[in-house]
Amino acid sequence: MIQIFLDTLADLARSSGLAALQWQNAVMILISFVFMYLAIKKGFEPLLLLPIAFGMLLTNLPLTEMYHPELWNIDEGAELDFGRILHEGGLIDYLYIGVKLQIYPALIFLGIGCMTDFAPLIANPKSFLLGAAAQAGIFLTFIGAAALGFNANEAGSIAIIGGADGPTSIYVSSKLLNAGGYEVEVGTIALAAYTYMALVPLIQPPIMRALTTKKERLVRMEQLRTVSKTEKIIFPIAVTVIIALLVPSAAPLVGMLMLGNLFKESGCVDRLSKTAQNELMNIITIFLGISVGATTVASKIISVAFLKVILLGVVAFAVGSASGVLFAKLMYLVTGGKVNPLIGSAGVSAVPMAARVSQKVGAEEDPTNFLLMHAMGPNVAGVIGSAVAAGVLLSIIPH
Amino acid sequence: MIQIFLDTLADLARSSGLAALQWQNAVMILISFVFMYLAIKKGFEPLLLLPIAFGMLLTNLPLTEMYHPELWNIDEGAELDFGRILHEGGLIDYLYIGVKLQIYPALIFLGIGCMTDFAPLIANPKSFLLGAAAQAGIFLTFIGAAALGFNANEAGSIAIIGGADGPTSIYVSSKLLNAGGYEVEVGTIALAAYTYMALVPLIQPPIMRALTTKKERLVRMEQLRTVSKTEKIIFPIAVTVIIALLVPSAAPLVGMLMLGNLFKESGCVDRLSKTAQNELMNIITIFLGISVGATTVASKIISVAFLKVILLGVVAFAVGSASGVLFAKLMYLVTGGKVNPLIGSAGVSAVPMAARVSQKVGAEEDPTNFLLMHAMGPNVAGVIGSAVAAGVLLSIIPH
Amino acid sequence: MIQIFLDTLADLARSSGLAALQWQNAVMILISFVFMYLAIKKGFEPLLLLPIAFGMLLTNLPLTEMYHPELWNIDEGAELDFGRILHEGGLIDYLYIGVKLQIYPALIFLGIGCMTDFAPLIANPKSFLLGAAAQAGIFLTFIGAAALGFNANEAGSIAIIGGADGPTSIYVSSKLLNAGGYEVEVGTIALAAYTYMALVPLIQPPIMRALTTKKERLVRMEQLRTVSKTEKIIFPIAVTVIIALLVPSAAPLVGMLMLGNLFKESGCVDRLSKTAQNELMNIITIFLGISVGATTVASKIISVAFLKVILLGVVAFAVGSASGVLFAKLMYLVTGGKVNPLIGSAGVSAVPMAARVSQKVGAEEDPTNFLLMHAMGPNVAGVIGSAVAAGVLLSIIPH
Amino acid sequence: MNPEYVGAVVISGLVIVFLGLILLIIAVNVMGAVFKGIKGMRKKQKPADPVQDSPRVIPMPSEPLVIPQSEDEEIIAVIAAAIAAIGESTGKRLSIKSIRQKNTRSSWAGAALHENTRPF
Amino acid sequence: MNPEYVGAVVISGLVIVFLGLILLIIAVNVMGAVFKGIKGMRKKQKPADPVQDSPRVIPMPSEPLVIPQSEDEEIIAVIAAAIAAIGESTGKRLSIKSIRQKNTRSSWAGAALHENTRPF
Amino acid sequence: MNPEYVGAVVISGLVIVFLGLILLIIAVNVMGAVFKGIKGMRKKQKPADPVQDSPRVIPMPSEPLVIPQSEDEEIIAVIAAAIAAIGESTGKRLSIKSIRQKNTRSSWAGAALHENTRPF
Ligand code: NA
Ligand code: NA
Ligand code: NA
Repeated sequence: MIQIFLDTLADLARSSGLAALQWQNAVMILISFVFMYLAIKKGFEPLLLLPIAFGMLLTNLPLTEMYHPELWNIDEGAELDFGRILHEGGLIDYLYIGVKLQIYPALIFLGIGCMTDFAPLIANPKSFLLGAAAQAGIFLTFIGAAALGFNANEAGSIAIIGGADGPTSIYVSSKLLNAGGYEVEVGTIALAAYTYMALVPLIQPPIMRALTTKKERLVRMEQLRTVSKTEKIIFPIAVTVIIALLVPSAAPLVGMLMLGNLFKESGCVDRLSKTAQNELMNIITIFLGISVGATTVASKIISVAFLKVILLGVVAFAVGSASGVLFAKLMYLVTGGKVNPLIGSAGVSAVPMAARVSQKVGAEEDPTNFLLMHAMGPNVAGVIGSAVAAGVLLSIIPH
Repeated sequence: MIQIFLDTLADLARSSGLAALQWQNAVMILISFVFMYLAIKKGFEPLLLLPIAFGMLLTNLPLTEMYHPELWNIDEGAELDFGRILHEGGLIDYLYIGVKLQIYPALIFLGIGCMTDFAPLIANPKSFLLGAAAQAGIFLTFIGAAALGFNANEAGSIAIIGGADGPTSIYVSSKLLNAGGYEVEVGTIALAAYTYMALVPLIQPPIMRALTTKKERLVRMEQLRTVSKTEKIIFPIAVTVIIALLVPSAAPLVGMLMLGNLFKESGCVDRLSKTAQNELMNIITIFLGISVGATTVASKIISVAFLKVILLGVVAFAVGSASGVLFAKLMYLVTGGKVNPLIGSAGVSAVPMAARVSQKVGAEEDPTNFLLMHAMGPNVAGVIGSAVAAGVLLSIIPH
Repeated sequence: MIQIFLDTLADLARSSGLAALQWQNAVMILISFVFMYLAIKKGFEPLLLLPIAFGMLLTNLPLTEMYHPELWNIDEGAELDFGRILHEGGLIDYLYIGVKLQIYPALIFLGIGCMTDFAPLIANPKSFLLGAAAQAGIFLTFIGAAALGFNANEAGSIAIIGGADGPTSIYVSSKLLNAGGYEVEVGTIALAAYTYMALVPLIQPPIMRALTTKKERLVRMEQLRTVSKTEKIIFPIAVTVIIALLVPSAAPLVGMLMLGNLFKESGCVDRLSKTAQNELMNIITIFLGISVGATTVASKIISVAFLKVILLGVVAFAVGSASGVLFAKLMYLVTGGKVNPLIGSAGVSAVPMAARVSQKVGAEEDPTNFLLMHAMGPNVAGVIGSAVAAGVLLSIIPH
Repeated sequence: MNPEYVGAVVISGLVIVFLGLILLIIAVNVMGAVFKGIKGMRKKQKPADPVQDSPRVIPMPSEPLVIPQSEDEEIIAVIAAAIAAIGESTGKRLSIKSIRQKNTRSSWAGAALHENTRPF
Repeated sequence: MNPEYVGAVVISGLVIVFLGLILLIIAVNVMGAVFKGIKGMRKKQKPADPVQDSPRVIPMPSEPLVIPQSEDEEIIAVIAAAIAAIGESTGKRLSIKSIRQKNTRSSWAGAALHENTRPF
Repeated sequence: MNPEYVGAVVISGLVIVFLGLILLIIAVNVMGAVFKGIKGMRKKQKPADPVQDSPRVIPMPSEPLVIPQSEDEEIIAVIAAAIAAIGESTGKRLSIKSIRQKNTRSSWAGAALHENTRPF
């Protein structure tokens, strides 16, 4: 019996995680600690980054069998074998199905729609132009990624980080990076996207100050008109129809965002709206975070490719913000000084932080200048804009 | 590059939804706007009709790839290919799995059970007879549907509209219309059922007034006895056992309804009861509404068959209400005037609207006559009655 | 027509549940009533036992087609056919998928983590020893089960009852009893586990009094030190890393427990923490309870094997409690009387009941002796301890 | 469809629905009788309470408890009026003391506290 | 990647994004014009109200209603200051009467009561 | 089952459970020591505060903070009694100022406001 006992213990020692731990895993675990620190102590988008970092931790603890990359890294042209995933998968594989089938980002957009007020955009529809201009960050980053040697699917996934919109980034990258063998994966895209979104208050102000004059920053904008309830109800329906007819592949994101907004504005389905923006979104966020985090295997993070992603990500945010500000300067000129260029940077999305940055930089010059509501227009337009850009990428790049 | 750019734009124009839009889709989109208007402005069962109408909109915007009818319209005798659905499906296909597997209606019944008070029925069990009588609407509509040329599965699906119970209608029709090629589908049945349920306050009063005398409408009913907590706890268990032993195919609906009610009445699992009737039901309602709405493809709505469904639906409601009133008149005679025939129409289900209609029509004759609680008995009995009728249809009609 | 009508009625009578009811089903239905009574009137873990008992009722009502044991009882070495389960299954089969894939217990642990305060354990880490000692109940019961003729998979499933932790029991037994043909099944294990957990206040006090002297029971323990927020944040991360490296197969349970606790202690994701411990856990509990209850087919309950499980279950609890108390006595001796042995029995888990029993038995001797917080340490250590024991069983016993 | 088949569906459908609900009537009546019997036995054991002599009048104040959770304010007003009317006829002052909705919430808070002590 | 392909992606991407959002601008402007027209027609029918002569000043008190649900207290303070500033310049005393967050909750309680009366 | 196999399961099971939890004891002790060290270094830098001379008495009022969310009222009463008893022995009047349950709710309301400003 002692022999069996010793054999069993030896077996267990051999089958322990410590015996199987490689240095890459150890590094990844340390990186996950860094992201947990950023999420908890620095307040970097903790709702997503904390579950993502914990998923990263779990997946790098060897032999836990919670996530199996080999189930998901299929050859190009092959199909996922969902039967095998159910048989051989672990908890995180099951949760990841909702990412792979694009269910989670769409449902999160439903909840965001229930929380978004489009009134500032309806009151000042010209803001849409700023929401469009800021998407230049996406497309110029696409050029950069191509220049750095990424292929089209990788470049599209990296570029969408510039949309400054977490669910959209996950939606696009999980679709474009369907087969295995790419140098980046959903988890790294999500990490970069949420990290840079958290850094918006640091990245944007210097760009905004550099591109504007003091006179421009002092512009006081006209009071926004009141928007009627009926306009708010018609808006989400009209946006759905127009965008889906133009770019059908943007329909899942835009459609769910607008359904959520219709729940909110109709005022007659409050119980659905409340659940969609709270419990449903929280459940999806937990599942999304853990499983997206688990895709960050060591070989994709401890690599030159990841450094390039980090670099391209900050370029994307900077270019997007700058495009927004520059386009707003153009509008300042055309309107004879009625538009404060500081609201342009809010076009990148990152609701409502980018709008608050506009308010804050404006208030530095004139504490009584109230730009927030004017910046909310481009801000929510940016969400629609990046969803459209996502649709374009998905319809152009084969996957 | 200009050539490639132009080619790409041309491609995108060709692949835009506008290019693929057919007149039937356009008509359907307009119909979806009508239902949104009815839901939002007229208060027609907005919790279901708003998501259904939006699902209808999304599915008729071409190329959005959110719902694929071809995945679900299988040949008779063939089996759904869930692997293919996961590979080729879109968001609404995934949500629709819960309809097809009959999961959503059963879970909604769980929530309804948590909200239903059966005390008025326990206090006056004769109300069960009215809940049975009103189901005549279902079976007479079956005759009508057969006469208008529908086959058994279609006729059963149309007839169940007369049960005035949304989840039951979806449960029965999604099971009976399993194969493709039918002239009606789940979406049209659901649209008709919820629309007529919203119209109960318009449909019932003239029928009630026509079939009753002023003397009958003035009947004051005896105070209901108090029901003990133990009786309320035993009731759901007893109903489950008796109904499941008699009509096993009614067990999923009745069983879940009664489990919910047991959660409520036991008083010891309030956290489960609260979640089942709120967040869980709201989530299911959103998923159910969108996906059921998406099944309403143009060819099934812009058709003679749909006009027949509309016609048969109103017949079903009218016959059901009339049967209830007439049976209540019979009870009025037998009991020597102790039963107010106005409570009979409440037997159609449509809780609690049908009971409120009874109260209202009674109060027109005598504002101090308090019929509401007496009508709640037949009303909740109608829910059980239509679930039993559903079980009978499912066990008789091959599917 | 009368002939067809009579034939149809005869068919329905033949296809009614009453015609198919066997005496074993009837007995099982009566047993389900007993458990409902215990849950509702006696307060035996009603959150789980009420849904379990109702699942038991539904599964024993013949022909309801809500649960199909034949879909799950596969030959050893064979694989579950999920396609067939989706095609031929009923509502409870679909809910049971979450048990079979081990999803529910892990998500319940996530919620428990959000509700657990590990501060008493961090303040007095020696409590871990008591949480380990009480797991002796698991392993000694394994011997007993082997002696009574159970095979390794059955013995492991029975032994884990001694962990006094419902989700862990379901996790281990649904994994070990993967193939068909075993004498016990998940449902019976869950029934025994939750029943004995409810009986903790009856089982433990006599054992505690028998094994301790009055002097020992009067020991007042030192005030626990205050634990800083940072320690509380680091604790769940450290536990995850250490346990997963030592026993990887314990990672899904321990990892999710600690993720929940990190949600709680980080203080920056309150909306996730709130949903995980309320709505998500409630939904999972409903699904888990109904489906686990449905696995209790008559042949596994009305059997000698079940009597053995009942017997072994109480042995497991008694041995676990006794081991905890005896180890605490050892600590009493080693520390020179600073540890009150009554806190040892709390090591079995069953949070927070076992800790309250320690408090209560201590207060019988000295009403001003405040043992609760001191017993919470071993109590929450016991949860970790039984998860580790579960991991060991799963890694040693082939399945 | 064959008319005979249609007829068979309709008649057997109606028969079974009525049969099922009549069985439920019987069951509820049996249950009610049993509980009446139990109460009756208990009453015999207690000395008769003179205040409880008029059993039909006493239960009224508890009537509002049967109000389903879903009543909106309009209905509550109707109920209040009805109760007031009943009250006048019996010479007692009755009022709505509590609507279930409120009870649920406050009792829920308490229940959460209690249930969390032994949840899983 | 082929540089021409990259260029095509970028240019067509930007063009379509702008095209889509310009279409939305047109749609919103059309909608606004229609509603203005409807209001205008209504106003003509009513006798002109002298108090409503200065349409740009009147809407201000309703400004706080456009505050998104997500504003934290810091922002609320900013808004309060801004409104106060505006109020001084127009010679009116304005104050924040309600922040959406609160409205949602209280109206939710009412809505639950109402909606439960006709849910499914 | 082979008795040797049974023995191996039992012994290796117990050994590993103890091993795991002993490793956790070490980890927690290390963590505690590190934090004590950090606090000690901070204290040295500050001038010694005379009020903080009796470290064992001061932490008591914060004791209720360790109460798990799940305590029901019975337990709260027990705790209150215990605290009162402790209070008497130290000559100070102590009382439960807050139970976590309440804190969670009010802080949740605040957190929701804050978190919604940057959720996704
Ligand atoms: Na954007
Ligand atoms: Na009905
Ligand atoms: Na344990």
